[in-house]
Amino acid sequence: MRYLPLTDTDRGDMLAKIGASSIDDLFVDVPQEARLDGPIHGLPMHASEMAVEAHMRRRSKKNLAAADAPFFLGAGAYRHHVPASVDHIIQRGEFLTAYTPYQPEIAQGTLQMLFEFQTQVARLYGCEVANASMYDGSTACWEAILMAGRVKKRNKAVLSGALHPHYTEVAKTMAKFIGYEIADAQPSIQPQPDNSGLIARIDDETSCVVVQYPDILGRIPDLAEIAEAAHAKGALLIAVNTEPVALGAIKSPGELGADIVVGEGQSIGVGLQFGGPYLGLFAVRDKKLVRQMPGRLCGETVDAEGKRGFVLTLSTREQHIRREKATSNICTNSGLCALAFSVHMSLLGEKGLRQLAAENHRLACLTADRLAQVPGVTVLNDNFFNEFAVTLGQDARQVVRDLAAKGVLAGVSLGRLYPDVDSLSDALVVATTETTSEEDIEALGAALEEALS
Amino acid sequence: MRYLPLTDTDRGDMLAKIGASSIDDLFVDVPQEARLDGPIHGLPMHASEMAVEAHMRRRSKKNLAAADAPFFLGAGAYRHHVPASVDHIIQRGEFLTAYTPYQPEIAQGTLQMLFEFQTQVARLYGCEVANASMYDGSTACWEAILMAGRVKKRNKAVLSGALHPHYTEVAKTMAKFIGYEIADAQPSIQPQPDNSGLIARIDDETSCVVVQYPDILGRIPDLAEIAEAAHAKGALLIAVNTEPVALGAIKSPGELGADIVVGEGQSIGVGLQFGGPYLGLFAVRDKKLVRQMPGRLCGETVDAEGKRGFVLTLSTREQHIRREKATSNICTNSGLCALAFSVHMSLLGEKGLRQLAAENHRLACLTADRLAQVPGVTVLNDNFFNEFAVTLGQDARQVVRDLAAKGVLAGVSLGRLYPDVDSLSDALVVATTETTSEEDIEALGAALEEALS
Amino acid sequence: LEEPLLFEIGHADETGVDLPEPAADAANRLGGFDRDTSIGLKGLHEPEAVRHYTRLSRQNYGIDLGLFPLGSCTMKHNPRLNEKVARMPGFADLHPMAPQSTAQGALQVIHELGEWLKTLTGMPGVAMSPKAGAHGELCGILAIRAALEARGDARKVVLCPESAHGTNPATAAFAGYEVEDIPATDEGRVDFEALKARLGPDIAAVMITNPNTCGLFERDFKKIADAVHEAGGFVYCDGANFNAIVGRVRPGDLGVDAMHINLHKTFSTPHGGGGPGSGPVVFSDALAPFAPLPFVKQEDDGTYYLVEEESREHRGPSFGRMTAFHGQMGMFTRALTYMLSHGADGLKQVSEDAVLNANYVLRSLEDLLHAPYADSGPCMHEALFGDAGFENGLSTLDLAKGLIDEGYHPMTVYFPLVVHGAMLVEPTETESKAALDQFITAFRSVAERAKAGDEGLKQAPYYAPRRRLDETLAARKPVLAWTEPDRD
Amino acid sequence: LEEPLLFEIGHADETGVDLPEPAADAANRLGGFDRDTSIGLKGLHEPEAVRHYTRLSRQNYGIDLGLFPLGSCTMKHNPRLNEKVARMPGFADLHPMAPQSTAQGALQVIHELGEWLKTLTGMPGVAMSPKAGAHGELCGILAIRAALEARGDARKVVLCPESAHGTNPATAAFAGYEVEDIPATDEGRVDFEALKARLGPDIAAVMITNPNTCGLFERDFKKIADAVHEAGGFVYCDGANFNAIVGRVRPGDLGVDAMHINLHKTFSTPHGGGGPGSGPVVFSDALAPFAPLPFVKQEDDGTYYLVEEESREHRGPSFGRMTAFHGQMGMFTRALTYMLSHGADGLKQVSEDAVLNANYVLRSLEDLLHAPYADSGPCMHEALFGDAGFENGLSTLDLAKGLIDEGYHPMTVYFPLVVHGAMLVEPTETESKAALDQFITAFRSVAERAKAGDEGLKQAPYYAPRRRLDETLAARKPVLAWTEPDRD
Repeated sequence: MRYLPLTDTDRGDMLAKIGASSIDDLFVDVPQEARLDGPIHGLPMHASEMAVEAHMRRRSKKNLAAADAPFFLGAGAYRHHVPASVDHIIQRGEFLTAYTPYQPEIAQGTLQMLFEFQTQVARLYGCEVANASMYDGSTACWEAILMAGRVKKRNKAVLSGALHPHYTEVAKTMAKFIGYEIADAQPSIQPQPDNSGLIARIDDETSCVVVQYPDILGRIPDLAEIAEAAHAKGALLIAVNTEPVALGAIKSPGELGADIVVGEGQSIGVGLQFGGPYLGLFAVRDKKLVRQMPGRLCGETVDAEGKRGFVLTLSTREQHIRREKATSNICTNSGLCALAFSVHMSLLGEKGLRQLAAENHRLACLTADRLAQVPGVTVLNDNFFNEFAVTLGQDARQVVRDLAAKGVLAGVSLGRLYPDVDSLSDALVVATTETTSEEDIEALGAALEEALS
Repeated sequence: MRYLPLTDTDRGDMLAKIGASSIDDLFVDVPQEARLDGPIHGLPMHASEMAVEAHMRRRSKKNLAAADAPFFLGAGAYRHHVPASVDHIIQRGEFLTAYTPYQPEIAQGTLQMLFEFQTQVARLYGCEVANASMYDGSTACWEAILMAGRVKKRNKAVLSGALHPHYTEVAKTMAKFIGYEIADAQPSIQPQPDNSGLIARIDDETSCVVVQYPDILGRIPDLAEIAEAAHAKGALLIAVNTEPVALGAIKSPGELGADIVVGEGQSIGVGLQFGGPYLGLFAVRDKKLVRQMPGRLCGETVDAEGKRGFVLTLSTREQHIRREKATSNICTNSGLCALAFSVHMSLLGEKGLRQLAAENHRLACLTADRLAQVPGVTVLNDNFFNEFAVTLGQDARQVVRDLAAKGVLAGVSLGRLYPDVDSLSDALVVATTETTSEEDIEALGAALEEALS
Repeated sequence: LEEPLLFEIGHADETGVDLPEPAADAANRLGGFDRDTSIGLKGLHEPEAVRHYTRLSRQNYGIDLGLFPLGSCTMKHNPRLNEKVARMPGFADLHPMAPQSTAQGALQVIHELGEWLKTLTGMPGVAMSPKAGAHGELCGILAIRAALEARGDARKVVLCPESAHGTNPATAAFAGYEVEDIPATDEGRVDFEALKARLGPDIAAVMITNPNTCGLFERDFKKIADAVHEAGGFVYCDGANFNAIVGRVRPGDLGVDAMHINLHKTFSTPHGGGGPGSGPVVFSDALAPFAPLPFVKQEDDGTYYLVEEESREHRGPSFGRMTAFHGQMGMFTRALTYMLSHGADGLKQVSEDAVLNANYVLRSLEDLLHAPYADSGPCMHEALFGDAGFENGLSTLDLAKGLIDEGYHPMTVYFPLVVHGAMLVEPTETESKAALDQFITAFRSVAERAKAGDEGLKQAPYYAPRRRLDETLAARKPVLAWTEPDRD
Repeated sequence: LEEPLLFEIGHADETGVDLPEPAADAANRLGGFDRDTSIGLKGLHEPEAVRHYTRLSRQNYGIDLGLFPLGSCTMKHNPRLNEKVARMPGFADLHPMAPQSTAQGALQVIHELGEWLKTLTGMPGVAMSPKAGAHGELCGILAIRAALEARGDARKVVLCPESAHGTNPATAAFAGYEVEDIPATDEGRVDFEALKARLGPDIAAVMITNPNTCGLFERDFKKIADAVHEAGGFVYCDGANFNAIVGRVRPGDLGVDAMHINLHKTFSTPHGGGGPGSGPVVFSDALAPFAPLPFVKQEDDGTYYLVEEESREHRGPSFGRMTAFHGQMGMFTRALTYMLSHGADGLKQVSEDAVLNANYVLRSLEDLLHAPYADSGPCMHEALFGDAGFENGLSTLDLAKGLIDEGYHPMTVYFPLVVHGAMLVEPTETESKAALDQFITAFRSVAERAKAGDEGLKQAPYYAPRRRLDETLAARKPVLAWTEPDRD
């Protein structure tokens, strides 16, 4: 078996050294009735690499890869072009097969990268400190709500109706077991986010207000206004960003007054991957909050010879030290995805990110203009970055399915995201990125014209 | 521009240091009439990675990849499954971006690998010494003929009619400019190679006899018989092997008396790649011939502290020392392909190579049996390894084209390889490997039945 | 050569990607939120980036470089086929909200992997979405809580052994439970009698790692499970060490109600410097209905269907959603590839070789190092030692750093907490005997120095990219991001 | 840790691939040639193999690790997109004898790359099949010989400058020519008058490298070409240094008849530890008809057609076939990807930056090191120094080994032969100014030690995986393959 280096001779020699007469002797502590004699029934035996690869390739071929269709899906996961060098680097064995850097003397590669990553994320979000990544945006959002509760000693979070519904669901699921009140709402199908409605829901019990920027419909809310209102009530503003590329074009949440900024970093370097693994971003505007942050932090220090080096630090917040008193139960982060993000972001740099953002926005504008010409389609947004909502005047879920059958991936229907809300059923969220071609835009326009006629 | 790290500021600072007022000043020695003002006319400007990747992907998609069809092509290039770890290793930057190991202190990785490679090739071929690879099998074959001339001080090579016609063509092309006589022949369409005819052509002027093993029709010639005859006339026997996997099942050329064994190593680790880069293998049975060998040799030595190490050695044979008196003009070898070969061969080992060979042979037998049932098809060979010839009773080139149009890649027609020889036009060479499935065999059988009916 | 920070070598106005310059005067629809300040990012051209990260990588140790005996972390070889498969376009370039008709292969992989996990564990239910082991623990505990609430049972306490991973108590607390310790016996196992005495109507669940973090199989697990069930509670098994028994023992046969499985431990997905993980959870019949959304069902016509919030009719009493989208697909493809490669026979060999290797290490070192549970029976996949007998104030940490100079990553240190100066060595099944022998020789040499009180060890490592790092300084004056140096 | 040989750690009866055991009694059709002896190969399981080669790789230096200033070798960055493209299934998994209707995209790539090369060089013909630079030289010389023979002209001599790459005279000899030297002027260029004086009816060709191996542009190249043509000979240009002028100067405008192009130098395909290369050759109208088989033609209907031996009606006076199949396709895809990435403007910038970097190195070191041609005008892509002024018997080799301890691969040494203790430094355009400054500082420090006679340099390197290796021993008692050690 190709991954098992012991030979039968080795096994015999080792059993002799151990003083056991057979492998079974080593499993003597397993109760007899729980020990299996042979291989577990109902599973195939081992297979060659060639056979396994063929098996998985057959599965892969049953999916329609985004590259093979006009593609307009977003809603929290975006398709961007990732430079080939990113994948080259994350496949370096020294990155791929390393563990959490608990022995910093031989993990400076991972540690320095994490320090650079933290700096990139903090700057992108207009914050002072970012952590070394979390699972994904939705769980980072819940961790931020929890953190706000610790900071404010309050147990009510007010969620914008235009927060990604999966994020809302995660918060509600987690909160109900610990008595944290989640005040959520439904999105308003309006050209602008309903800031005044949101602000009206903030009260003196509120630990935090959670606002997505840009929001689930692609609209860009005025965070400064919300921040002011939240702060006036003694609450924190948590900004949620699912498309970091946007911040190459629009102001950072930090500079607009958000206290905690969390995000989904998948857009940069990580890829679609049918939803995971992704990359949770987590930053705080004021470093005074750092000791309440969840997750890993990498910090600068010096070694015994005075050379600069990096270590995981402030781990007294973490579960392996604090156990049930930890700020979070998180043990792993998303290290390899953080590396991919950091490499891609390094290649972009300030200039590249801004160009990338401009190109995304330009294509979104082109797409909106094209779709506005389709009879039956109304473009909802006054403003947007690379994603906007349209209404179709009919069940958008069915339109998406019909277009998929024709090889056009038209967007994410609100009916799939909000199955309970009939008033949203005719809306569709359409995203474009630099990977969208003008032919793709025309293909979508034409397909919608046919479908809606 | 993403591969050019100088900034305009850098360029200005550097010109100042140099004392030049512009880049043009550095090209002052180019005659004015040969200097171009702007970018060369008629070519596109620079493009993003995304755009270039899309361009090349469009080209790639216009080819029918072997994985996407029942596939039976061989005739000097074979499709084998290459373990994923092989490609991982050859992409290590330290292997990929290294140069020829002229500074051995910082090139032990390449050097030790080459030493291991030489050992693998020598053992595979039943020889004492192998070199560190050449361009491909066809050029290695010509280098062997040249070497035989140096060793024997004779200028006539007798080539088997069943030597790959490209190899024969290469020898004839190169030989005609230096007055080396190439006595070639055409293949006999017989169940057995025409050994007696070949032996009859050996004379006292003959430096070497060149025999492919297995031959272009997949037949396995009796090398021992030929070796005896060649040696009796004072000639060397050069064995040419285009399918190293065969040597997991059949005797090595060295043990049968071949003096020089050359081969195409593409089967192991390298892949099809539409013909290149491939990997020339070159070995001599008796190490006394080593100083007449072409190409690079890696040898063991010790460093100043007595540690074992490896260096390129016996370079007094080579062009950078000997210039016009060199044994060959070769400067590069096929280092990265040698690495791929060596990694794949290490994974196989003796046991894996034998299993691989057995599986190849098993599938070839199945295929031959299936095709023998097709009305109009005659299987030629008495013996074979993973490739054999069939006659179709009609123009095989056209049959191959017709089957390709139906998505079946049926084999290599002798009409393509020997366009002048009408008597070969109805023959087809069919190869199978471990990648051939039983469904593929049936697909070929059925397609041939339809085409020949 | 020291590698500077990217912010020290990067360019403010250069980029390593080539994109069109935006038209300066283009109208935009950003609603006036245009960014008008610098972000502060730096760019590298591709040659600079490749070199920066290649050099950084060489300051790391990884499994590809040598034996990585971190106990409880299972640093086994990561097959390269897994990486190739995860990059197939139908998996890597697929949007999570792609219409389900265009993602049947992906849904099938999720379903197929779930079936493997259920069969291997002998459990009837599975949740695929948890993002990592700790997230899986949370999933299991939330399912327990949901099941208890569904029957109107407001139990408040979760019991964990002292030797538990820190995530266990943290998870229970995260789910709103109080945590109490379970004592251990002298031989390193859960004290069944003490546990049984503590059971009662307030105990929601016990969380037990099996094999436990002392590397021992909990002989009484089935008895414990029966007693807990008897008392109306649930049994959570921490599956971090499943690799010791996979293919040979089914946790379902031991009375487990929920167990997470670390795909990056047992099923060889890469650790990647600290993640991503993936933590599917298997469930007993009692808990399966409460599993989180979304999940994959196979319809009668053979197609696969993703049950999300929308599917009120299908979702049943699910406790809800734990994450956006459907889980760590990129890890599923890798893990399934690994399982198919090994098959039932190979996975059995995996656990046998893992246990054999650990016992070989245990018996090769026990004469020299204190092995507190050496007499408690064979160890499973890891061997535990303590620092008894070290002279001159030398510590487990010193021994660990000394191992670095021998060319190895150290074992896990100071865990589990129940052994003084604990050293937990997990060689895994992907090490050869030759590699083990070389490691044992090195380990013995350093251990002998520790027992001889060799002061030199206190400054080790000497031959690593860095000497010992000042962690106190890092925590006292945290520098967590790069800032422009002050100008003179 | 030292890495043993694979034959020392491998297994005779284990394998790292999983294939079915052959049926012991299966009938075979091997004709009685069944292998009945051991081959003597050893096998590694995948974890062992990955570790063996990963460790070996770390004993190598590569461009990815640092500046690699090997003069005349053009160690520029190898873009990773190239690697990705070469692995697209339509290129990587395509048989060379695939029916042409199923390989149109591949034939198009060959054609497209050829068109780029023709346009960049200003030459009307191209041969794509040569496998490397030296093979390309041979292709060019054989075309010249074929053209001469076609007109019944049996010229016997090829002229090469003393500073030529060794491949030039070796190639001419390989093609059956006598070789004579061309003298150089004091300023490092071909002596035009001496050359002209030697021209005559016996001179088949001159082979000149331009820019030459002293790093200088041959100012008189056009005059030389005209004179050679006047005398009935042909002009072969060694294109190894084309990277210095690509996009800015077309060799066709200088009177070249044939020139090979090293795709692995100018067009960034990886060097791979010594190959594979790829050496397409461009031709003038006079030589184009003699180009080797096979070649790609575009038909009027836009399809592509591979002209092989069969195509008697198309092949014309081709001198024949140089290799099986059609050339280094895997390098073509990489090189074309690189060209498309840079475009006409980018390639011009490439040569400008390459020349700028070299001049920057030249002017940053000429005060310290003897730069024999520093007054001959700007250098092109490489800067040449000599060992004048080294004390205590220290040599160029010592300086080179000293650079290794500074973390660099040394420059090319003792080439070209015309300069004593030559050091040829080619930084390439993919180095940043910061990288150059760091290299210059290190270089100066070692050069100062050489000039000061620092004996310590004679034993350098101290910090490499190996100290100096005994090359004499290797050559005197060649050990070229591993053999089982003698048993006691």
